[in-house]
Amino acid sequence: MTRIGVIGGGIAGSSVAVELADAGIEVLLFEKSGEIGGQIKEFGCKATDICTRCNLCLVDSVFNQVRRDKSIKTKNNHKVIDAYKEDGLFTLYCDTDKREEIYTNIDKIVLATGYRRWSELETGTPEIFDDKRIIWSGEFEEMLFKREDHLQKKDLDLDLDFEPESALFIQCNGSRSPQEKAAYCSRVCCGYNYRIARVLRESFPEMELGIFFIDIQEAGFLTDLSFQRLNDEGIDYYNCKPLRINKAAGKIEIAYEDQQEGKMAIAKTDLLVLSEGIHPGLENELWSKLFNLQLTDDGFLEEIVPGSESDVYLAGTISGPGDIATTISKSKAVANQIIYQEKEVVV
Amino acid sequence: MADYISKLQKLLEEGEFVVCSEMGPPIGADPDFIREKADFLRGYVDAVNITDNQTAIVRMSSIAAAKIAADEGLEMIIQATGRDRNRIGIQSDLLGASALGLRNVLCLTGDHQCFGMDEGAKNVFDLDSVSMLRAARRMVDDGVLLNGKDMDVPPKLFLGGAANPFADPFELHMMKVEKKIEAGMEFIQTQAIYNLEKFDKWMEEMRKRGLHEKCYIMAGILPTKSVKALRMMKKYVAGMDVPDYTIERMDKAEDKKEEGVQMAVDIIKHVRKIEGVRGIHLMPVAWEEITPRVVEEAGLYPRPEVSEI
Amino acid sequence: MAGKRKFELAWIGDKEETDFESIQISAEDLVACQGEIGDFKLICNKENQPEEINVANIIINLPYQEEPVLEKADSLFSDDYDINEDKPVIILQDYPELSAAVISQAGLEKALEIKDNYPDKEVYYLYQAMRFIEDNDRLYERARESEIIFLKFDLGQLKIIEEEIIHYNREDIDLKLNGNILAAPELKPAKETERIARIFNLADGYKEYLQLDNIYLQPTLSGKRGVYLLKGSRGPTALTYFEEELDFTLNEVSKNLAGVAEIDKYDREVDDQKCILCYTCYRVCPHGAIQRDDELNSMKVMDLACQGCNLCLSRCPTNAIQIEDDYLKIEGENEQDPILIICENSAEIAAEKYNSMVGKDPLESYQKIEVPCVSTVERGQIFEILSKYSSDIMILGCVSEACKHLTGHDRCQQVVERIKEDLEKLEIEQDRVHYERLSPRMAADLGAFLADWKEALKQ
Amino acid sequence: MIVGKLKDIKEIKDSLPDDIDSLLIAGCGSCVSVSLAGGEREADSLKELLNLYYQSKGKSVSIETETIKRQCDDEFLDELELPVARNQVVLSIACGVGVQHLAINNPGKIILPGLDTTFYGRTSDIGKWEEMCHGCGKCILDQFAGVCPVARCSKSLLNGPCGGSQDGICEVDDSIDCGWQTIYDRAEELGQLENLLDFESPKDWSTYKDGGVRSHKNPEFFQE
Repeated sequence: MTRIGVIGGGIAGSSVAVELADAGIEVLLFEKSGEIGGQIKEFGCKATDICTRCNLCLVDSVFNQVRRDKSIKTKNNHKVIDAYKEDGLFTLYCDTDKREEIYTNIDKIVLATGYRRWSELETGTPEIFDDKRIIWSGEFEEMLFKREDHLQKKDLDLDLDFEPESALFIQCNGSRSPQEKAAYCSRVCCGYNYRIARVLRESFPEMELGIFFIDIQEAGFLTDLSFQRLNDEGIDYYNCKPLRINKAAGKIEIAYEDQQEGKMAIAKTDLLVLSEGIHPGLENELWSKLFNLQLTDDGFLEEIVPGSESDVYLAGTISGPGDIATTISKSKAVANQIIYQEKEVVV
Repeated sequence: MADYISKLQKLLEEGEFVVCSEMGPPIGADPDFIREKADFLRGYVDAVNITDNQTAIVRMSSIAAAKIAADEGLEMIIQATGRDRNRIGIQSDLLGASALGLRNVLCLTGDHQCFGMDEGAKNVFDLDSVSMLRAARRMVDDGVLLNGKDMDVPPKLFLGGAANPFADPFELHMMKVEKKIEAGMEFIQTQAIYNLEKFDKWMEEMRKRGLHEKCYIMAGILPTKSVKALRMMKKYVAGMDVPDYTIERMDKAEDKKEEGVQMAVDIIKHVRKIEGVRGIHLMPVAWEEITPRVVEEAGLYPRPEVSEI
Repeated sequence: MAGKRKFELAWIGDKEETDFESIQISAEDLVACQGEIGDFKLICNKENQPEEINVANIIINLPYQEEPVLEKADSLFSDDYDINEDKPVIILQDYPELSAAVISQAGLEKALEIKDNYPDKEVYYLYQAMRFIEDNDRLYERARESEIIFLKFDLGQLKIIEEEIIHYNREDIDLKLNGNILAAPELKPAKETERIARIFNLADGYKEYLQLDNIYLQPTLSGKRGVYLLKGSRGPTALTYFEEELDFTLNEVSKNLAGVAEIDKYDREVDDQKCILCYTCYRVCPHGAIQRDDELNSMKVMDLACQGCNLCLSRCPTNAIQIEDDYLKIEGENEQDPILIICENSAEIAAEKYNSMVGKDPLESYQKIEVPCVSTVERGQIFEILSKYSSDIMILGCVSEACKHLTGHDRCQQVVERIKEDLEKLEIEQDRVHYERLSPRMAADLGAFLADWKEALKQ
Repeated sequence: MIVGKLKDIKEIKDSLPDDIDSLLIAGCGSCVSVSLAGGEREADSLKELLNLYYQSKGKSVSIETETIKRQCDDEFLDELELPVARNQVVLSIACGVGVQHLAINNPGKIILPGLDTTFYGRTSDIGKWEEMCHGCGKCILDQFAGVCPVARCSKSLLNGPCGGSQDGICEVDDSIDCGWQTIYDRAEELGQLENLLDFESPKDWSTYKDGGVRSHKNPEFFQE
């Protein structure tokens, strides 16, 4: 009987576990926190009168199945700290609340320990965060998760102690920035902030909305985001990176280079929402040593030998940024690879 | 000396650039309504159409109204549609018209009853415009009814039909014009023209096919006095082509009525130069009193005298 | 049928490199598709005679139609383009609409290729947005270094005067560019899309592509199990994500080859005495799981393809389809309680989440009917409930485009509207039927909503 | 196929007698089942709705349903004999043919129609049907590239489109395709455009309703 060890109980690890379990494969799912769900646990639905394809609908049934499926053994509060492979089988050492636990006879390992949000990093520009007019998009997610007004067709309760008449979003925050050691695109901000802007537009038709982009990306498999689309929906766009944020009294001022007019300009707003770049997880370095994986320049992980030979697989944002749908589809692909190999062995 | 059926036919055959106009009979039985209108048209136009329950709205019958106006000294063109009468009614009416001295008839299929106030009416469409023209032609030329029965005294009628230069597909509608001519149509009154480029193209095709020599073409002119009217026509009248620049021109004008007259005059001057256009057909909807002015401004006044035929 | 060869995979349209035993079939030759995942029968036209090909999986991979944006311009994708001695080369991207992200890459590569071959040539690069994916930021840097002139335009700043002259007007720059234009073509769904959709019984997709705009189909699913969509068959963004979509799809095929299990545990039997072959079930099935059984001369539900929404059962005009599961059963202790009809994919999950967060079941003291999809709600059922019970009925379905069974929200809405219309005409019970949509994430929202509703009912 | 649509429920309710105590809703399992209007499912939901209505009025009316294969053939009616006998009123949701056939076979019974028979059509989409034929009694499809000008032109014109045909759309309603555009397109495809120049004499409508009530005998079964 094959045993697969999946490390990380977020959406990536859970998706892998569910797929494997469906195929009748036993899974040990190690989650370092007290419950599965990961970062996505308290993100909020961004449907307006229609679905905006934020993909959160897809995740809870996965977590529920993890909880119910007998062939998935979930180990909460298990932080994997060491591993070795002998005779083709892995042994994992876990740090639990009480003591160290050892799990043996694991055929394959799937690493799915995810990413860190930029807001969790200690870098950045901390002085701007003491201003209540500036929030992370993650805080917006929580606001949406807690909202109790949508079904009753009431306006969104913003949970701020002021009523903004304008909101600006800044993309590529913590990404595309050599200073932050993140020259890559986080692949989620365009889609997510566009969706949040639409939620605001629905509740507050008069609100001035704008988005700063470095480059506008397609917002996932289903949304062909374009300037025309933003224009049609009454969302201003600034195709540049802001240079300076000035916490002036009244409105916040954002200085930027107006590339169309070739000069400096200032955008003003009541509320500033900063997107959160996806940064490599803290454990990546450990995994690279334990499982012989390549740490990329950006700090994500890459396989050196294919999983089919090393028996170590990577699922989700551990190997690079991606949105929910991408993470799920890539995780399924990993699970499917394993299933295919297992069945071949049986044949 | 040629034997003419009607004054209109005579004018056309003599090469005169003809001016026709149009009159809607009353929703009611007042003969003076017709007479008053006849009064201000007299001398300014060569012939006047009387519509036949246009847009499927019940009005005084075309033949009766035409007779009243003819008695006031006007040359009349009756209209006959296939919507309300079957082959029996239409043939009977054509005989009656001829007997009353009403010698010009415009054969039309007719607007669907859904455009009027009697959507529930049963439509007939037993004869369409082509078969009506053919039937009338046989009555006039051969003295024979549709059922083959001979007549002692056949009717004398000058037969016309409509054409829409703006309808798509071009080719299909061109085929229909050809068919109408083949069936016996002698003159055409076109749909109102605003889009001159398209009209030019249509005339070019008519000439290419030699159709301009087989029938007299009268260009439809519809003077308007408001942007709203133009927009309504563009939106709601099937087969109308009102280009945006026309609407823009009206929109910009300060004196809308004056601009309406000028636009009509400009179009008349344009079509007058086109080979094969043998006259105009003025149809100012709900603005019939403007007809004399348009005729004058277009340099088409006075109209020639026609001796009795 | 012994000895008949079965392919692991069929490519309709373009074929990609794989290890599978596969066959390529052109869209034009395909006539019909029967069967289900693991055992499809593709009927092809072989000199006007049918040829049957057995395959386990199908990938529809038709190329995009490339529609030129300017008559005289060459395509950015073409290797056969004009270079005029005297005139500059103009690369045009994002006209009239923003091009797919991969086109930035193709455009940069093309610009560099021209600059490499003709170092003295002036090359202009007109674009709305450079979309950086993969390594094209490096290409962009190289292009800048090789003195390609980048001109960025916003909506309305670019006019094509004649086919070869572009008027570029941005604040202080006013340029009339006359040169050889290489333009990114507009990408449109493959030509055969409509016919292929009919053959596979797939609903009309987003922007006339084959894939519906539904989150459950990401990235390359078609609604019909075992049939996958790529590139010009899939959707407007499929080019950008092609590598990962292909990878996902091939891994799905692998898994399917390792074994396919039924998704729903119940069988749906069609009574061949009642079936009148009206094809209603076939037409409404969002998963293409129904076909005609020639032997019985009735329709049948294919068990592997069926995803258990029960829409066929609720729409069959002769009630010919039966299931052992009593999925319309009302659960509850008190007959006075209001009745909830809830979708297992949204409200049920949200309620469970609410319970785990707050420690209180928001569905408590309601009577409830759990359905696989609210599209199964039917008029007769609702009228019956209204006459047997005195309480109100709340139907809780899914947000549009987030229905696991693809069409549930609209179908339920139409049924509810008709129910309300009928009740209104009879002037009875108008206000007792309610319909709302939610996502499984609206846990807090659902809790508050149900509490308020119950309060409102009391008054 | 004959296409039908269920009557407005208010109209049905008003047509039922005030003193009604028992009602049979008779469905038909052929054409009108296919057009999702008169089959078993529709009969059942109609029953539930009327039940609800009478209940709300405090009336006790027993309602039952019975759907047979076809209401237009004697032999199938046998299954309806007892249900018809034990109910005061019958509401048939067959087409107009079925309703009348049922009435012919049950002289002493009130047989009411529950359905409006609309036209002969084809299914063009889920739940959508389009008129294709008027049953004029003399098919002329061969002359019009296989598209019927009688049924698919709002004026049944035989000699070409009227002036209201624009961009392939009928002047009567935006949702109606111009039948003549369709004829033209198909004729062009078939290289038969020439045919359209042929003059069409007024059609002989005597084979249509205008010729009086029609019947038809298959000569194999009848001798003159």
